[in-house]
Amino acid sequence: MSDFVHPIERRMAFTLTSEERLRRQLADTWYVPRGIVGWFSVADHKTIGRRYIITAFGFFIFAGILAGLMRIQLAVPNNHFVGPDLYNQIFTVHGTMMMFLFAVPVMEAMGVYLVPLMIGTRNIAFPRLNAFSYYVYLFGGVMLVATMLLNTAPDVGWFSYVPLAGPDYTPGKRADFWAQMITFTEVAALAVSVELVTTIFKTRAPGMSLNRMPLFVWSMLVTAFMVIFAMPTVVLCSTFLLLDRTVGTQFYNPAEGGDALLWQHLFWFFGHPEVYIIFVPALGIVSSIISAFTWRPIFGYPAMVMSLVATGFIGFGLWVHHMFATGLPALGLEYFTAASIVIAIPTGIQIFCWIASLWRGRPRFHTPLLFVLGFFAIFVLGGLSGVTLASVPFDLQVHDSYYVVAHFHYVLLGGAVFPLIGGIYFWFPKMTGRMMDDRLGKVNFWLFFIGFNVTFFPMHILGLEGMPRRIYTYPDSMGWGTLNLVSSLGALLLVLGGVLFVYNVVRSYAWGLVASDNPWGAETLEWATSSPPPVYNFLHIPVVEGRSALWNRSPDASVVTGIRSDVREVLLTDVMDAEPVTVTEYPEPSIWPFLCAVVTSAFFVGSIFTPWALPVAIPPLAVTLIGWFWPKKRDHAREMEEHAGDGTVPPEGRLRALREARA
Amino acid sequence: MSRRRVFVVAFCAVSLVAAACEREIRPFQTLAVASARTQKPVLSPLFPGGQPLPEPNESPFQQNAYGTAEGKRLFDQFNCTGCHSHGGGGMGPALMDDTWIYGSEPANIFESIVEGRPNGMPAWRNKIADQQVWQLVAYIQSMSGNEPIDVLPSRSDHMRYSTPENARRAQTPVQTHAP
Amino acid sequence: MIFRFGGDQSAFDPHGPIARSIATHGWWLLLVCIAVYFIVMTAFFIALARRRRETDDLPETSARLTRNVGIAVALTVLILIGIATSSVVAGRGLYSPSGAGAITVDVVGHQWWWDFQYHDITPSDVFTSPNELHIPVGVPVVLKAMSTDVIHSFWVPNLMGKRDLIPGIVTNTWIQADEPGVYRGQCAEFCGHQHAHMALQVVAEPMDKFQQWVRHQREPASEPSTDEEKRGKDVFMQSPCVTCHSIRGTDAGSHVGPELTHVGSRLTLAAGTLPNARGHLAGWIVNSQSIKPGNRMPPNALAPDDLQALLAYVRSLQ
Amino acid sequence: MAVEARAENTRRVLDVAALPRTVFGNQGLIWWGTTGFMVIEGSMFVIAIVVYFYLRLQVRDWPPSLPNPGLFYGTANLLTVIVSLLPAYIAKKKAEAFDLAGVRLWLAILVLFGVASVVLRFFEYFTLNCRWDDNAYGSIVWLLLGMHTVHVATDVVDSGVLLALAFLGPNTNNRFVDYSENSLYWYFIVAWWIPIYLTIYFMPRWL
Repeated sequence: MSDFVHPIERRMAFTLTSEERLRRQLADTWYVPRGIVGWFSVADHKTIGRRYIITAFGFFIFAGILAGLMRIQLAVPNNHFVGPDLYNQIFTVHGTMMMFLFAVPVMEAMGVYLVPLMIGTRNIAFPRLNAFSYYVYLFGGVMLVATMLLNTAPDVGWFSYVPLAGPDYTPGKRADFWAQMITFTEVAALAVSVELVTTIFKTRAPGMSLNRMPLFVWSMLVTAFMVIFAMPTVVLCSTFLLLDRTVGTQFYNPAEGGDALLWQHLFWFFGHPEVYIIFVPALGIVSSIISAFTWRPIFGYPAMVMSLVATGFIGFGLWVHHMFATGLPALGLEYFTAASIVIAIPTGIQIFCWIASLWRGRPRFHTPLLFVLGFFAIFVLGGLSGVTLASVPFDLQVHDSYYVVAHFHYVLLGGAVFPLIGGIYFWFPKMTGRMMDDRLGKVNFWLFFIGFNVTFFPMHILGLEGMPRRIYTYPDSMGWGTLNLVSSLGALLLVLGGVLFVYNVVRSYAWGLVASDNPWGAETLEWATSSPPPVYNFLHIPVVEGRSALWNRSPDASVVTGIRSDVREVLLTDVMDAEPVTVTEYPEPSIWPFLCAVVTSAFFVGSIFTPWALPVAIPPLAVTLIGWFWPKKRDHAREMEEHAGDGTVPPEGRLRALREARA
Repeated sequence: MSRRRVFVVAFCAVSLVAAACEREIRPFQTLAVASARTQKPVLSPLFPGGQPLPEPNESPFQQNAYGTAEGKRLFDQFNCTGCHSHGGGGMGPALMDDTWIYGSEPANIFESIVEGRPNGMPAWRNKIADQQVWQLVAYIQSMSGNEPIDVLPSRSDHMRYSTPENARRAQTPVQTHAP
Repeated sequence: MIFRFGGDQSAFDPHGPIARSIATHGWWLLLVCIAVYFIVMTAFFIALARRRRETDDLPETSARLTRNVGIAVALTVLILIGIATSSVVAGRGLYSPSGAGAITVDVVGHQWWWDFQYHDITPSDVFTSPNELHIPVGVPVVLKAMSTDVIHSFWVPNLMGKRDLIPGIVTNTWIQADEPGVYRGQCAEFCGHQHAHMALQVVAEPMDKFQQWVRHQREPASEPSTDEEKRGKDVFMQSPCVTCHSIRGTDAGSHVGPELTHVGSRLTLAAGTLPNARGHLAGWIVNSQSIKPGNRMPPNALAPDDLQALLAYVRSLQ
Repeated sequence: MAVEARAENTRRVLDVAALPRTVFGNQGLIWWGTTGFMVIEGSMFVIAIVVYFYLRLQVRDWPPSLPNPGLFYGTANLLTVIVSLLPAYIAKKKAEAFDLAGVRLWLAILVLFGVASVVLRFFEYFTLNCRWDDNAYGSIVWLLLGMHTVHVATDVVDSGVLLALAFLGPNTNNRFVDYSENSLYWYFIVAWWIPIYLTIYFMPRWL
């Protein structure tokens, strides 16, 4: 930049009174609005993030209950607990909800809550978009729950293969609701990803160059990029499906030049990265917890970052290993075998680096670390069974059998949910200001760990014994009864663990020990502020001096001044080295994003029933959007006096001033 | 006031449930018990008198997406298309228009199928189970758009023959006289 | 023992060349993976349990760790290369038989039953065998995989891996059994309400018995001998049965449902759902929806004597 | 005050008060938001075009048993949007020079071009010579055109609102960033019309 202004380093006096004045001013500048209208206007990343997390766990519980119903149905052969019609809805909603309404959103929610704190800024970029994305996600999820209660739930499996999901073989509106649920959640996820990328690239505290970014932030960055490149595909192919079903397009109709495999290519081009979108943030959580509970930075930071990025790239190159049985040319299949096997390498590197960190550090076995250790025991096994699935011949036997069911529960529950629960135990004090009960936590862990393995390990054997997935019952003669019963009993332990977890959360929230700012002595910036953080996150934006923001912090560390506290000003830094570049202003809370989300949702649901929803929806949509972006009158007045203050040019005569600057 | 609002909400909820159930239920064996009526293997070609008109509300397939879709499949498989084409008509009358010679009520259509009609419509008594007749009835009504929009079938996975049922303009049935 | 991999559909109980090569490869995969798992876990537990030393934070310690991690990664890469190679080797000949196929059979998927169509140059000799694939032992049989409605997946674990049946696409695969026997298979791609009850039998017989079976299948249905069977035939012809099912040699010629010409000689009813016994057949005809909810066969309330006659006739179709 | 003068109460600070409050391009946030959504929509266009060629491989002749689309309106539209790059560019420059009069003028011209493009697009649908439900070819062609139409229409409305703001004010410094990034989004839309135009109108002739 030609007219690049450098910040000035100097010493400045601070007194308790000035600090107190600043604190008060920041508090009422970054206020969180009250009242009903206020509740729907909030744009603070912590509030929205918290709602995101709670909502996601709500769906997790609902989908978990459905899983319980499935285990009841399968516990004994020829069971008549639920019929095929209901069972198909149950397993479809279970899978759909776990993937689209729990796993991805909850990980992004952790990012929404933690990233701004970890990189030392006051709010997430585009806070109103953030609120909008939450409400769209919420309404999409509520819609799916409603369909389940209205006997209108999708019943074609979470990947809705056509033609079964097409107009000819799924009458009614069940599959349409599935396709629109995709649109809801993807709109939300894409919006959050754009916010996260911008936040991470532009609003890091001065000194936090890319090579000093916490691994969790790296993992959220990789995830956000994967979402941005993967999810447009599923939005597109589910739109094709909806159009085929409602207005009679022919995308998937072989008789009219369409193709059934097109769906599988498009869906899995999204669907495989999806797995890593869920799993990569969990890696970040694991790193945070390990470093905090060994009091050492993670071993091999550059290798870890490289592995995350590599995973993000390779993840797009192996979708066809979901289609080995379709009879595609053998040569292509072998390429995808190779690709699927290659992705084990970056994962391996990370596993080894973590083991090295544990070896070097002094582990303290609190609940969060226990969940991470459980993650090791489970995820390594799931990863290895994944390697076996990458081999075409072996996959031809176990594909779509319970072996696969076991595999992806090992990688998703073990690889993502265990670290997530650990992360909740880890960050709960930061989010609520109270510690979670460690003793209950340990019981909770062992219930989960044992319950999980008892439930899902037998499924490997069931798969090798030829039990296909998605069957609502099986004959006694197949000899699958015993293992299924064992598995169902294990599910009981999982349920107990879940209940205990919820109890622990509620109880600790009300009566837990009050937490200090940094109860675990962790290294990242979120622990530098109070627990729970104030609405403005940091009284002074810190200047980061090393990779471990807190551990490498010198006693006389510098802080940022010159950011106005009477308006919502945020410091922007440059992408690579986090040099201060400019100061920008974030919008106030507003009800418009919520209204816009309401209109959008109404449009999505309406379009299931008639194409006329589009023309009907456009005017209100335009109104809400204009309301959203319409400037406030006082901006102008404020800018006048603002420019009277600082060194920048006043609004009028800008051209002249600029010419002088150039000359 | 507030109670009124509660009532309205409750009413909407109930009607929503009702609509969804009617549309989405898969009544696999609702007619299993009652299906004996028109089905007696008759070993002599003589019929003992006329049959009582079945009540339309006996059918679980009106306004039901599953039944309509099954009817659409059977309409092909039983070769109704041979005479009626895909509703456009051929040897037999068109079924996607508004003219109904023998009545447009489900019961009338049921009878037309079971009893047959002059000028070529064969009697399908004992050849098509009641359950399937009712499914055909539901589909035949949908051909002229006389079903809720969310029940009408869309395109099939076949060659395209005409605008899908859910894209046709609904025809108000007009009773004409038998030729 | 829980690890028996028993049951009719075990992938580790191979009776054909394809299944055998996959099983061998699979055992190796599993053993390697289990070994790796235990090595990693050992390292993991040592890392947790070891006694901490003062030297842990010295740079040379880190250097040693770096070296060890490097070695571990190198080993991982080697193992993965090994797996990839063995997988490619095992994959050879999976897709097309070594020799020419003795016969070609169309495998057609329906909701929710299988149709196996045996071709022949003389059209009259073409016949179909629903839900029961008969093959000669020891020779490869070429299968043409196709579907008339949704995607199904043909899977007989004892003999071969999966091959999807995709509407609009015809792919070739093959199957071979090394010893005579009846091998159970099941649809492996979710295909709707009765995905769970879409099984099939592969009957492998010596060539001469197989030829004999083929000759028998080509014959039209046997004429009813007893009066009851005759009455049963009339019942069949004057009830909804005739609208969907065909019996070669009679007026019943519809192909909506499975062909019944030799239904009496089959092992199972309703795609492996019921054993082929008189009582089961009766229940199936009267109200199949209570047995296989959502299947395409409507309930048929027949008068008791009509039903008995019909049963006698259908059972007689050997 | 005396207290504040005491040395031990002072600490090192990084004073950013002098930094510019208004920056254009990738230094500011608006650019990142706009770019983010351009990437998302761009990858949707890529996938849609890939699908077009995938579907082409499924059939023997292309378009399957349908006449080729008529060229006139599509080409006219192409020319219109290419010419419209000029007002977009000038509007951007004027915005970056805080020249309000210039912004008003050229933004208005840009909106006019946008409206013209939408009108031409309306007639394009009638010259495609296929219906969306004829066959897969018709479906993907209508989808491509529809997706792009949505983008054009959105940005025309967007530019219209900005134009209104330019006249109603308040025209704060940062408002000029919006004016400038608006042109960026218009470039994106124009840039994508070229490959989509070629796909829709010439692939049927070339393939």
